[in-house]
Amino acid sequence: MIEFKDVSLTYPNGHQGLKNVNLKIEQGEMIVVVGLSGAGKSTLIRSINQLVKPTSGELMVDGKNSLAFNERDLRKMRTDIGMIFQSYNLVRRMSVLRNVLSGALGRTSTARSIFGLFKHEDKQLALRSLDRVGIAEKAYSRADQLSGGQQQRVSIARALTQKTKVFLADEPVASLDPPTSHIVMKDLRKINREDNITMIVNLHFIDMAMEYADRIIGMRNGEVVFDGPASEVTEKTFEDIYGRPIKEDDKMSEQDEETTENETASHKEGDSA
Amino acid sequence: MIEFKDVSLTYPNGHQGLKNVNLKIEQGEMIVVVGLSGAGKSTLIRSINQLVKPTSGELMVDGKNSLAFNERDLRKMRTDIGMIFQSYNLVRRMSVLRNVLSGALGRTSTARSIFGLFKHEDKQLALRSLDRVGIAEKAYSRADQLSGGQQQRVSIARALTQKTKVFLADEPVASLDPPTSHIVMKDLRKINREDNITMIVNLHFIDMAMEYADRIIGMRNGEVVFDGPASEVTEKTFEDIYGRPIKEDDKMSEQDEETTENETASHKEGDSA
Amino acid sequence: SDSPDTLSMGFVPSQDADELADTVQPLADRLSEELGMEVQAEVVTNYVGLVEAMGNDQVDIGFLPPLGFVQAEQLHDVEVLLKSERFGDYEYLAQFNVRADNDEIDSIEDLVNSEGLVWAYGDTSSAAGFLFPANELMDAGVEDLNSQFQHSQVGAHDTALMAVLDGDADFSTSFDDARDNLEDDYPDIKDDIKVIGYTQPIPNDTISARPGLDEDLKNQVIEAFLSFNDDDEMLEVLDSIYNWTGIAEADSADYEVVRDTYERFQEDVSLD
Amino acid sequence: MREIEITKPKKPPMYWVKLGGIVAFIIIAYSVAFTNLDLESAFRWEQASTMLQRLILGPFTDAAAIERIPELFMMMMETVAIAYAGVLAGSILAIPFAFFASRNIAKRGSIGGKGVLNGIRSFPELLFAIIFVSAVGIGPLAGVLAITINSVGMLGKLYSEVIESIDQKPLEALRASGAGKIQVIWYGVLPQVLPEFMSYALYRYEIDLRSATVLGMVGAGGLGAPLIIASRSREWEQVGMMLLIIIVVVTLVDILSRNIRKRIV
Amino acid sequence: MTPAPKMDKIPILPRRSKLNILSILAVVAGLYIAAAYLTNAAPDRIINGLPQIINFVFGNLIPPNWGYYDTVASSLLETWNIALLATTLSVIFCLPIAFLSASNVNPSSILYNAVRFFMNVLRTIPDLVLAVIFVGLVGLGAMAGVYALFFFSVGILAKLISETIESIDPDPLEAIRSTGGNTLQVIWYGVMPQVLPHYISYSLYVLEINVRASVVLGFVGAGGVGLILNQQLNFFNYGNVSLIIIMTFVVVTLIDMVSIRLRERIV
Ligand SMILES: Nc1ncnc2c1ncn2[C@@H]1O[C@H](COP(=O)(O)OP(=O)(O)OP(=O)(O)O)[C@@H](O)[C@H]1O
Ligand SMILES: Nc1ncnc2c1ncn2[C@@H]1O[C@H](COP(=O)(O)OP(=O)(O)OP(=O)(O)O)[C@@H](O)[C@H]1O
Ligand SMILES: [Mg+2]
Ligand SMILES: [Mg+2]
Repeated sequence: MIEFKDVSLTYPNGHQGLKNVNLKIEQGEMIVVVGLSGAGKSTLIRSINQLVKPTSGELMVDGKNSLAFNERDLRKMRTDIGMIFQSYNLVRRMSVLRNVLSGALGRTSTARSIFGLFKHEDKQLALRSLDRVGIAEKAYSRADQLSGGQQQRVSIARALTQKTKVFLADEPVASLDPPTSHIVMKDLRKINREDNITMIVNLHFIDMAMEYADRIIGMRNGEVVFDGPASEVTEKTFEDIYGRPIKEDDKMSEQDEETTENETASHKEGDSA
Repeated sequence: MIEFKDVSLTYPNGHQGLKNVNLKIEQGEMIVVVGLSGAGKSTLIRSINQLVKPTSGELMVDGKNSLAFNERDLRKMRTDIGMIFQSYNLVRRMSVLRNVLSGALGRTSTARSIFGLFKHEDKQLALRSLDRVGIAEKAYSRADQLSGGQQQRVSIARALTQKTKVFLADEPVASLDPPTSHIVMKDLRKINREDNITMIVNLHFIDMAMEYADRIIGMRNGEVVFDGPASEVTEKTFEDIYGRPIKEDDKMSEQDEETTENETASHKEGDSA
Repeated sequence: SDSPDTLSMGFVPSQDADELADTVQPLADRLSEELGMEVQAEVVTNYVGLVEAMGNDQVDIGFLPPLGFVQAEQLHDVEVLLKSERFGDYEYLAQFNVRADNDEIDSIEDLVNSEGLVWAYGDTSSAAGFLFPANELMDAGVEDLNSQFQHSQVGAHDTALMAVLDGDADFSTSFDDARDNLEDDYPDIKDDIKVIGYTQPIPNDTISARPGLDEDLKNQVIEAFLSFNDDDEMLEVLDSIYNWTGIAEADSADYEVVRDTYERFQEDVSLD
Repeated sequence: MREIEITKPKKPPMYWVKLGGIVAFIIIAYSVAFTNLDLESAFRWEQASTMLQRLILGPFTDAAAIERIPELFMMMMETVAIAYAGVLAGSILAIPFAFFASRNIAKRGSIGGKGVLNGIRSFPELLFAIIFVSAVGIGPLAGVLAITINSVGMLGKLYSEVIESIDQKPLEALRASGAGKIQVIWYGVLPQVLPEFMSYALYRYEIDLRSATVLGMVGAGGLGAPLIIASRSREWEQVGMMLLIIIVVVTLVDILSRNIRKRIV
Repeated sequence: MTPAPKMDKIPILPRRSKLNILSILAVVAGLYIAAAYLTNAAPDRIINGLPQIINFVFGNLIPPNWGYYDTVASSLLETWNIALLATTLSVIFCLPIAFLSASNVNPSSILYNAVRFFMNVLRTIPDLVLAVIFVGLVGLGAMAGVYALFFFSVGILAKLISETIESIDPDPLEAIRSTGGNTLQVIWYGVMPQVLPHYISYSLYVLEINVRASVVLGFVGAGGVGLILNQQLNFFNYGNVSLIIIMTFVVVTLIDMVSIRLRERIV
């Protein structure tokens, strides 16, 4: 169980990334976080495994305040949290397979990992994860020889190889085509259902959010502005989160030439208000 | 006018990125390229301004074979082609404004650019472009302090500052929220319409493709498998491009637990066939 | 001949002494007073650059070691003006060092009659470390230095002594008495190392002038330096900083012995 | 679950021959080294300990050494100035050399650029010192020149390696907008490499603050000659004191430069 | 079009950082002028000296004395052997030190500063002093040379590599940390692949430095090319010196080529 108690985060340059966030996430939930670009979705997700450290409040993980963890505890906690990165974060010079296997490092002894002696089942799992995202044949390519979407899939495979209780995914399907996106989202939900794994996903696609989420969290300017079951979400909810009508936006596509100006302005307000 | 005559491209590692592509693109068209991840969309777009150089065939730009261009001609041609990158390609240590202004380098003399003496109107244009994508207030931030979507918008602003005849966009809205995505796409179409600028965009969103494109090009495994006006596109077309039914995919979301395995396998075939 | 506005001097501290001066300022200051012109003086740790600079008219006066002077004269017609006096002598000696517990070697004769001994010395370009001892050995009957001894060039007099002390070398050659230098680190060195012989005398360091320096100026310089001999205060400075007890006029002929020795080995310094 | 097998990519045909050749060369090189060298050694701690004690404790206890602190410190300041003039010139001159020697910028021309840099580095520092002394006389200027050219040789190499390993993507973006070569360098390469350039230049500065050989050789003044002379005459207290002063100054420079870097980068 | 923001002058840098950079540049330039004045570095002196430099090169260094080839070759081999062993050792030992003195890998600022300071001290000791120390410690010979070069090289390598480590892309490290990898694993899977090309080229560069800067070996009685260089210089045999330079150049170029090839493989 993860609980945010009045968590705030200020970046070194003074920008406030999170503002008094209060959340309670139960084991096994499937949560989708939505919000404008720059709203603080990545910041929220990354503060759970403390890749960025909140500057105030308490962040309870299984009943303990993880902000007070020492190095060891922190590492132990991270072993249980898988993460898919928005910018993939692959080691470009390493092969795809090694990148994926690095997901198993948390449960591999230092000595074994230095000589690359991963367990057979870990290797199998790595290959299976690659296969699952459809790029098993690229296992021995260097990571920087892949297309954008393929790199994203490597990042997903790495997280799958980690076998964890909590899964954080920062726009896992942004660079993927729709069929692959659906496969990945379904895989994530399957993992969530079958293994009772908590799944927190940042998504930009409203339809996908609605389709796959149990619960939706809306963010705006570092604040949580919506938090409720997907079934309760209406058009109005998204209008609140995005600070402007959604459907109208779509409708306008027929007559946009005249209105874009105003929109841009209003959009800007929404972003920086 | 851009014309691909039997263009093929083999990467140094032997992977064939483009296979006998034949295309004719008129000035002022709005084209969306769709296809599975790894299908060769980026490769197609990048071969137009020769960031990757096709290994055979002819690529005519305004009647001349650009593959035979020397360094100087190539540079001149590139000045007229704006590009938005899938992975943003910003100089992380430079400020946002400087990154955007670098779009104006092609028309700034070397001496002026070394001392940062950009013309006032170029600076104006840079700020206006930033404003247009909604992040004018980040002008003086360092590029690596931005969120993913904000970085993508910097990349768009840079291309806008370039003032060109042709615009290449490699998944320009992948990391953006829907409202911002629509604003950007509308902006692109507006530029296309008003200034008669050729626009070639890679997109993963079928609905967006249908909404904004005049013409759609479908790719699969390095080959152009569809090429026609958006009005002619049917569900069947996408099934062809993606190598499997689209709608069924959506429908399956109710009963995916049993089928994902098979799907993944079939997806893999589709990817590497 | 030309006369510069500033007199430029380079000072190579004598390597063949146990106290090495690291400044030439006191001398330069007094000289400047006597000559009534600016004197720019610097310490240089190697004479090669200084010799070239004198040959190129970049430096007017060089305090050169005897070998350096001989070479400079040969290459660039540098002229010796003065030489230093140490404890009444214008010359010094080089010595042969052997471990005190080595009963087999007691004189230079023993070295001549030996075979395959390891000979440690600092540097082939050192008069006291190599050239004069080598000359001595050949005079005493050694035919081929390279085949009779194993050479071990170790960079400095003290290192050569340590090589003997450690048994890495059978004998070493150095100035008289290089053991003083090591006494602080090896208090028993004078008991552990014995001196089995000396070479013929080596002329002291020179004060030389570059070719083409104005004759009047040269004479002024000579006079100024000689006047230090009558100045108690200056004598004290010379003694405490440079270990000199006086300065005397010198002539190229004084260095004949160095020249001969040098020429004997000039062609054959590439020892393996 | 079914096992997944994926065939590893095949090694290129000459792979094993090449690998064998390399391994053989390495084995030969090491065995030659080991057989040709007499690697015997006996630690004689007692003998060296007097010397080390004098070197390490001497500066704090030896009155003669303590007395010289102000004088030595002034000499150090001279060295600081000489090295500064030399390294600043060298670190700027090295930049064009580095670009000419970088494969991703100069392409084939880089062979020439690398050759020039290798040539400079093959030239012994000592010989540069001699040449400059004979050209401009003894004194600090010869020292500055010698430091400048030695820095160009070293920094040019280090810089070019930094340039060769930068992120190519931003350059791609600039090229795609039609920017010229110099513009690509100015807007794409320099912002990426300047912090590293700066730290290498500072490192070189640190080297020149310590390296006495060249400065002593050319009579540049400063701490060069005294340091060499003191160690030749085994005055370890003096040597220790000089090293101590150098350590203090180098540390100060280090702190200062770190602060400057923080403000610029 | 969107109305442009009202600004007459659009600064490319924010005022504050512009002031910062300008003031730092001014200080750097001011110090340079002061240093140039102190060192009497008048440009005319350099220009007047140019003919002498050319004269020196063409009059003295050319032609090289090719007959001296044997001696140089055997000295180079001596130097090479010692340099190879010393470099190998330092290449291994510098790694832990480099990681300890990189702030993005070593979280403990006390340890970080301590190691950095210790390395600063180590680097301050001139190689010649190191040589004398080791002669005292282990006696004359190759071993003293290996030790002296080893300590000298560790100082250089640890410095260069820790700088590189501090400037790598932090994203992949983040990914490996987030899987719960410990520091060693982060190093092995996140840092090493990124610094490997630098590690190789710096190692070979230090090998080159050791081959060139082997004057030290002369001082430990281990012979080598530095010794004959000194000897030939002291006897003004510039023809021989010039052959030493040429042969050193060949070795330096060979090492450089190996370095390039190896990096090509890995980059
Ligand atoms: N530098 C490279 N070297 C070798 N193969 C490459 C390289 N870049 C791309 N490829 C391969 O070429 C194929 C097409 O890549 P491309 O980047 O064009 O795909 P894409 O359609 O843009 O995919 P995505 O939607 O994932 O970005 C992929 O299979 C990819 O692995
Ligand atoms: N390292 C940083 N330093 C300073 N500000 C930062 C940093 N990282 C992010 N920010 C700022 O914090 C805000 C939230 O960033 P975050 O990355 O969480 O956004 P996001 O919701 O993930 O957006 P996107 O959908 O575009 O990825 C943004 O305004 C961004 O500019
Ligand atoms: Mg984000
Ligand atoms: Mg792509």
